[in-house]
Amino acid sequence: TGDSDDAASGNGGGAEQITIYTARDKKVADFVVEKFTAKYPEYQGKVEILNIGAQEILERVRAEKANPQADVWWGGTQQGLASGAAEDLLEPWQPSFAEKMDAQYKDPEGRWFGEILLPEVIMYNNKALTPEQAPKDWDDLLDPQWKDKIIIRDVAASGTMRSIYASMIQRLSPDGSNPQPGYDWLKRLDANTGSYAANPADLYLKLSREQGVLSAWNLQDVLLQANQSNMPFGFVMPASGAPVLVDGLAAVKGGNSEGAQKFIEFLFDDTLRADLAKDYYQIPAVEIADQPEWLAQLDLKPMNVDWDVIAKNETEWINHWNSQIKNKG
Amino acid sequence: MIDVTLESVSKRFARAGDTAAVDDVDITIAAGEFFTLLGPSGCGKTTTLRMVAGFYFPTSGRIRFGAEDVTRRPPNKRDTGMVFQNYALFPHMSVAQNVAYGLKIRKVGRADARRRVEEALGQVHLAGYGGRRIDQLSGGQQQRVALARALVIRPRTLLLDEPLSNLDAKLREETRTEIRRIQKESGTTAIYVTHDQAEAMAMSDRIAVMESGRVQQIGAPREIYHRPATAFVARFIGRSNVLSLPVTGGTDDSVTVGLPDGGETVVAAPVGHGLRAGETALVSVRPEHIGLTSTTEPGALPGRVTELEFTGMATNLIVDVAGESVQVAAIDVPAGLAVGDQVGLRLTRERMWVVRP
Amino acid sequence: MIDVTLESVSKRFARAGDTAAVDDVDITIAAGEFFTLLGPSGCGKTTTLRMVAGFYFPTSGRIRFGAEDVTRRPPNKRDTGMVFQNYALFPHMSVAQNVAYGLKIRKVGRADARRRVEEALGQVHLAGYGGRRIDQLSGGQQQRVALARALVIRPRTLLLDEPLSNLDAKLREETRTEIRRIQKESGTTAIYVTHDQAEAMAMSDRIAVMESGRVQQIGAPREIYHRPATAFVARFIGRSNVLSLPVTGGTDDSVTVGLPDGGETVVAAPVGHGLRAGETALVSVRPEHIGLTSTTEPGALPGRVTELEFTGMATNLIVDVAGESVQVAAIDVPAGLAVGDQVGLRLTRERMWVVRP
Amino acid sequence: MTAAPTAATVPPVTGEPTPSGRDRRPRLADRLSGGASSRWFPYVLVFPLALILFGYVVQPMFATFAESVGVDGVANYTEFLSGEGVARSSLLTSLLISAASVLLCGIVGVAMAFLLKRFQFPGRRLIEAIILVPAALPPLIGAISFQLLYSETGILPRGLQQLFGTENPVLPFTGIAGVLVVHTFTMYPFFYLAASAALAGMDPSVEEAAYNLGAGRVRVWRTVLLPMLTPALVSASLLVFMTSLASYTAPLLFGVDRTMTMQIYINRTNGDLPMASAYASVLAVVSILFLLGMRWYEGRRSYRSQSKGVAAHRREITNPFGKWAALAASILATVVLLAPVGTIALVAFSADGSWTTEVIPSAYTWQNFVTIFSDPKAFQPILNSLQMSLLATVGCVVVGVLIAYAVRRLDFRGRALLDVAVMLAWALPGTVVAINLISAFSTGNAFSFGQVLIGTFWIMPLAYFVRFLPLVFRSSSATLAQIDPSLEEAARNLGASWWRAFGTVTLRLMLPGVAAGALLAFVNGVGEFVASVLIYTSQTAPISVEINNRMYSFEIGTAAAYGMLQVVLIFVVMVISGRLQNGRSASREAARWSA
Ligand SMILES: Nc1ncnc2c1ncn2[C@@H]1O[C@H](COP(=O)(O)OP(=O)(O)OP(=O)(O)O)[C@@H](O)[C@H]1O
Ligand SMILES: Nc1ncnc2c1ncn2[C@@H]1O[C@H](COP(=O)(O)OP(=O)(O)OP(=O)(O)O)[C@@H](O)[C@H]1O
Ligand SMILES: [Mg+2]
Ligand SMILES: [Mg+2]
Repeated sequence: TGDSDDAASGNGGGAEQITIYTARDKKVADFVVEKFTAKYPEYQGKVEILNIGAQEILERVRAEKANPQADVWWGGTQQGLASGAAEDLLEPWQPSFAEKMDAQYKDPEGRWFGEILLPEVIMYNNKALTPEQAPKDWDDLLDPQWKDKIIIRDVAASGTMRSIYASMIQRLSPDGSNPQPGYDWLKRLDANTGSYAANPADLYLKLSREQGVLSAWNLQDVLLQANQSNMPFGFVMPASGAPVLVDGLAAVKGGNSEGAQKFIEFLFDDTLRADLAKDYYQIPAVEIADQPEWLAQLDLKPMNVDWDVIAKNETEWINHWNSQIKNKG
Repeated sequence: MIDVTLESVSKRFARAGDTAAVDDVDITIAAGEFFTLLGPSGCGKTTTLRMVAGFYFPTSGRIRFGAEDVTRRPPNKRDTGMVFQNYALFPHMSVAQNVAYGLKIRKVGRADARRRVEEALGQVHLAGYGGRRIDQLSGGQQQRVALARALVIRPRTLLLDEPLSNLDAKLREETRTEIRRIQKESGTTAIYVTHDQAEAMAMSDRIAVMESGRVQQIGAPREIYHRPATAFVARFIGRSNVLSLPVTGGTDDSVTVGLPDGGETVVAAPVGHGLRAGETALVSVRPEHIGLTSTTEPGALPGRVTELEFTGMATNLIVDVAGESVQVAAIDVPAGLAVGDQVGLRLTRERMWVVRP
Repeated sequence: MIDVTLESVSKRFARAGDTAAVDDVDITIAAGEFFTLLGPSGCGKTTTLRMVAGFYFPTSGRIRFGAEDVTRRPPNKRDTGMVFQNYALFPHMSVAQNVAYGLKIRKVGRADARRRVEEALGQVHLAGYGGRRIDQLSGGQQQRVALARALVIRPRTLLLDEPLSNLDAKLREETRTEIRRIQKESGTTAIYVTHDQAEAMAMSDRIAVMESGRVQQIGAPREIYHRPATAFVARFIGRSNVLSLPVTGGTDDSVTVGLPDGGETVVAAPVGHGLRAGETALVSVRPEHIGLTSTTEPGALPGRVTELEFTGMATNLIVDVAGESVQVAAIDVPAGLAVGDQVGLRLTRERMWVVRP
Repeated sequence: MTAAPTAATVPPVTGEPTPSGRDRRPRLADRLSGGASSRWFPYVLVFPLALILFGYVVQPMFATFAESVGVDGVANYTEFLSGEGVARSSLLTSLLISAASVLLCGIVGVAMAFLLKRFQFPGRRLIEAIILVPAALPPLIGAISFQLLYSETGILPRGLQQLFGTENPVLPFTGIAGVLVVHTFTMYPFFYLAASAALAGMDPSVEEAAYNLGAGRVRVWRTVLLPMLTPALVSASLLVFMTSLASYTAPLLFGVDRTMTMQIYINRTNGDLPMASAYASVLAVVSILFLLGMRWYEGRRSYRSQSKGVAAHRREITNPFGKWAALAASILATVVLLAPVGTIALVAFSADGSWTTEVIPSAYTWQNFVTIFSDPKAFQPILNSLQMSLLATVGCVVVGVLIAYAVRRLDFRGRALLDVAVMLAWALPGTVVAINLISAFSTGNAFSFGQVLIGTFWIMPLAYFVRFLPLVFRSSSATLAQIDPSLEEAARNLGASWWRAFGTVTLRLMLPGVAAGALLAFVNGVGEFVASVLIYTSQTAPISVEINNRMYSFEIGTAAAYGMLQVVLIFVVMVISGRLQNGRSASREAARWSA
């Protein structure tokens, strides 16, 4: 990476523009870019950030394949990034942080890397329920007392939810060969589900307005909403463990790879990671020295999920759920 | 069968200056009567009809059907059938559908309606055109559809605004006979607007002559023709020479006037004309009541032909008599008569008549 | 100043069955001529005009202006001024703007255009109406705006589709004089459509009589009136009695026919009529060429009055002569004549004429 | 496209020898400048338009279709026809929702047009000004405001619950009912605008004739006015039908996921592009079928006045009851119309997290507006949106009006195709259109004059142009159906070239319809999101993307504040354009209809 540093300084102030498609929150993105240009002044005014949804990033990058406009794809599910890689949209490389990273959080060919970990937990309205009343594990959600009290972000269109639901199936059929027990489980969950929310905002609204009191959602957003937006949300780390999703990034093939790589390297800067962990409740995909208090106290119990099995079966399972289970329980 | 009364009806349009389109009109039309409005373009005929139909409210005055005041009754409650001057056909319906519209509203049975539509189309010589779209018809054909549409419903009152203006003479004559027959048969009261005076004369029980929104004269056709009340009526109905002649004497219903050649003649006048010797009388004499003779005939006024126009049945001449232009309509003109020739004019004295200015 | 030629022009409308609206029409109109199309409603007059104006393409045949073939020339390159049967006034423009439209396109200067618009409005008796909106005009007034709009541009060819149908007789006469004057002055070739035969007679240099899309006769007014080619023309132009009489002899340009009362008379016939003794000749005689006399007059045909209609200038009678209905138009009717009376008819023999069926 | 000139379009002149070389040149020139009556003219006019449509709409559509059959043939389509699966049921749901939306919007829109254009009552002008506000609701936040109003946790059901003391919220809208409420609210302007333009252009004497023949008011509406409004209603139905078919947010929010667009999205998320393309193609086919059906229905009759001369609205009504009923109805309409905007305002002024189970928020704040205005770049998205949708609207007007003219008035091969091509852009989901554009313009090609448009400013107005062209085209075409062609003929006869006659007469008379379409295009452009989000650059971020970003981080208050800005802005545009074009004439119209 020293080489690329030299190359950049060799170009003097004439650094090439970096275009970043990001699914990260605007505040996070602005915060990071500010730090980045502070460190690399030659990029002052040359970092262009487009805030778009993860799915839209995939669409855009795919459509722009002939003439890529983006350099960094920042924020996407493992599945999304993997299909990007499969379609030859991503640039393979080996950044300095790669060896520190657990193999399950990155692409073996170096086309994408995990950035943060998203444990999926049980979320509840802490104005309506005390921590004691809240369910303790996934199976508790099936208790008839929660009939119509659960709100679920609609599954098929949400990467997060797809992963949670697929994990629930895979939990009951480790090799994925017999999804039926999982389907039955989800059917009972559907029976307790009051309504499906259209998007995260809708989920937060419905939950805060007590149309329902429980949900399954990712830890980071629960903490963000509770601490930054005054939302009445609490979470429960399920006793049997939380599926942990990887949210990652990549350099886009055919873009300004020098700038992209510099930016991605910067994202794994230790102090930056610490700041992001502290203020934005991010759990980094690499070990960091300086863990904030909440993270240190967090008793993260990863569920043992075989993501390869899920990758193979997710579409089929979710389609089945969507057509045969949703609103039928 | 209902009589229609207009009681000092006026209509002023907001933005058309301050002259009234219809000005203090009083008309009583008897039930079953065929009543014609005659008058120059823009004199207020259509406006009057539209008030009777209910599309305008009179600015002042009232309209009665029989004893009922209908001044503000909505048009669809008046049972009038109107032929609009601009046809106002429903472009989205076929010819037959247009004609059937009023029948449908009157809940006439299907078969019956079809029969009546056929019949009405036949009456206006459009049998076989029922399936056509309106925009596939010629102007005269459209006009006939409009007529059939109004006739077929046999309304209590028929309002016909120049319903034959775009038809040829032949068809016009046939159609007007048909209209008259239907109107008589069903005892409909009809108000008719036409520009064709022969038509007005032939069809009407009575005629109202209007000018600038005011009624000039109401009367039976012959009365209006032979005894016009004013110079305007005399000139407007048919053509007329209105001669200004000096009054030399008179009785209650006639005056004696001097003629250009120095002679004198007694001319009928409306009772109470009030003309005295020394005043000038306006005397109306129609072109066809002036004969062409030779200049040498005794009592003939000598004149010189200044214009000569062949119109089919008659030849119209303008003859200059001592500086006044006199119109003459002659059936048989001496062969070879030409502009500039000297002729003698013989006035049919019993057809001369004193009019108001 | 240009002559207009239609060379075997036909027009068929796609959706109107297979009869042609205009069928193989050949007309040559001389430069500066005033040419009139006459014919019953729906006979194809408007369609013909529209082909000359360039709004329809003939299905077959050609149209020439002078020597040029203009069959497919766009309408704006034809320099024709047309009065549409439905006026086609621009509703979003004032009266003056409507009239000025053509002048603007011809880039006539502002002041000049205003003067000409004023003048044109005056010619149609609408002076002072320039600022009005079109929908504030009466039907006749709208028609006059349409006329002014076409006249003001002094086109090479004027196409007038019943431009006076909604005007009263008086105004119509004045306006037609005006049209004729303007047309003469500027040497415009005019094609005129009217339903008023008197008008056609008075204004036209030549007339074409059409029926069902075909031309029946082309000729000067007097020729058409006095020497109609066919029974249709005889009946359509003015009114006519077409009597079927047995031929007893004849020359090249006349035939001798037997009369109902047993007498015989020689009647003029077109050269080469080809009628022989024993055949039946169609003889046309106009109602006004039949005089009313007493039944006792020698040579008078005896008959019985079956209908009697007063029309102003003349009285129309229908007289039953040995089972045939004969129309008579009499200026002076014996006082008190009524339906059912016996009368004698005197035929003006020199005005009788043999026609084709 | 089949825009190649064919001699068979116009019946050939028989017996005419082929023009010799000598006189060919002037005649060719004649033809080209000949205007509507020349047989070449239609092609001269239509060819460039067809090219644009082909390049930007049709060809990408074919690409979509190719994608759907590329991998596994017609398998995706058999799924639609056979089986009881999701595909069929979403197609049916979509059709059901679309048909119901057309019906509801038709009733509301035509009723509003009738009230506002035929009665004079206090407050009429105000309502005319706010009538388009529902169409101007910002995406996402607009839909959410409906939810905040009418869903189970909404203000109305909760308010009623408190009022009546019931256990559950009263009258909540859920599922398809909720979708229909949103659709009715946001799409009735299509009907309103079309119907009011058509009412203004209609020959009033036809209506009089019906009254004269004894028809009552209801009957006149049923048998004369509505049929005479057919072109306008057809145009609005098409737009509403297709919009509903391609509607995404409303089904999403109310959880109706068995719809075509939801399935497209889900399949995209699944990574099953061929299936998504199959859905998009089916969507297009359904729309085309509906379009052709409507064309046929409309084409059976003629709607232009056959009257002689010009008639004015002259019928005078004095009906005090009607006046008050109209007033009452309008007050209700105002409240209902403004409710979603009011809700957005509530959200904008409420402190984050302060509004949970209460009927209305408990704490209020200016903070959201302060947040926006303290950002120096806060106005950039607003300016961007204005500028881009204005540009697009101008393009839409120029091209849309010409295509409308060509399709209605000219006789040429491929008229129906042209019609379909224009509407296709409206039938497809915005995402699909945007992706089509990206694929077409990410490298230079003939249709972009060799320019790469992706990543530049121009791609955005171009996308808006392609998407909103149908709005202008449709409403122009509807007004054109009413205009008597003899007016244009009269102008031609007086010597005006085709262009001139078109400009001074035809276009001028079409204006109400064109303006209505332009307004819709502009308003839609300002709020466009689905396509924008795929093609915007940081310099051209439109207001909708900005709102979406706020929503994404659940800064719902600031998002609503942005939404308020957009609503106010469009309201201002509406008032100005109302003043400019029909304010005066509409009130004059209404004044004539009431004494
Ligand atoms: N667009 C059309 N489609 C089908 N038929 C038509 C069309 N226009 C006219 N016709 C028919 O062609 C014939 C001739 O029409 P045209 O308008 O030329 O008649 P016209 O002589 O002007 O009659 P009028 O005196 O009634 O105006 C009529 O029978 C009419 O029904
Ligand atoms: N809506 C209107 N606004 C203003 N003035 C009008 C309106 N309608 C008619 N007028 C005027 O009122 C007068 C009478 O019009 P009306 O239509 O009754 O005439 P008319 O006798 O039917 O004439 P025509 O024989 O030409 O049809 C005309 O001078 C006309 O200009
Ligand atoms: Mg009138
Ligand atoms: Mg005609």
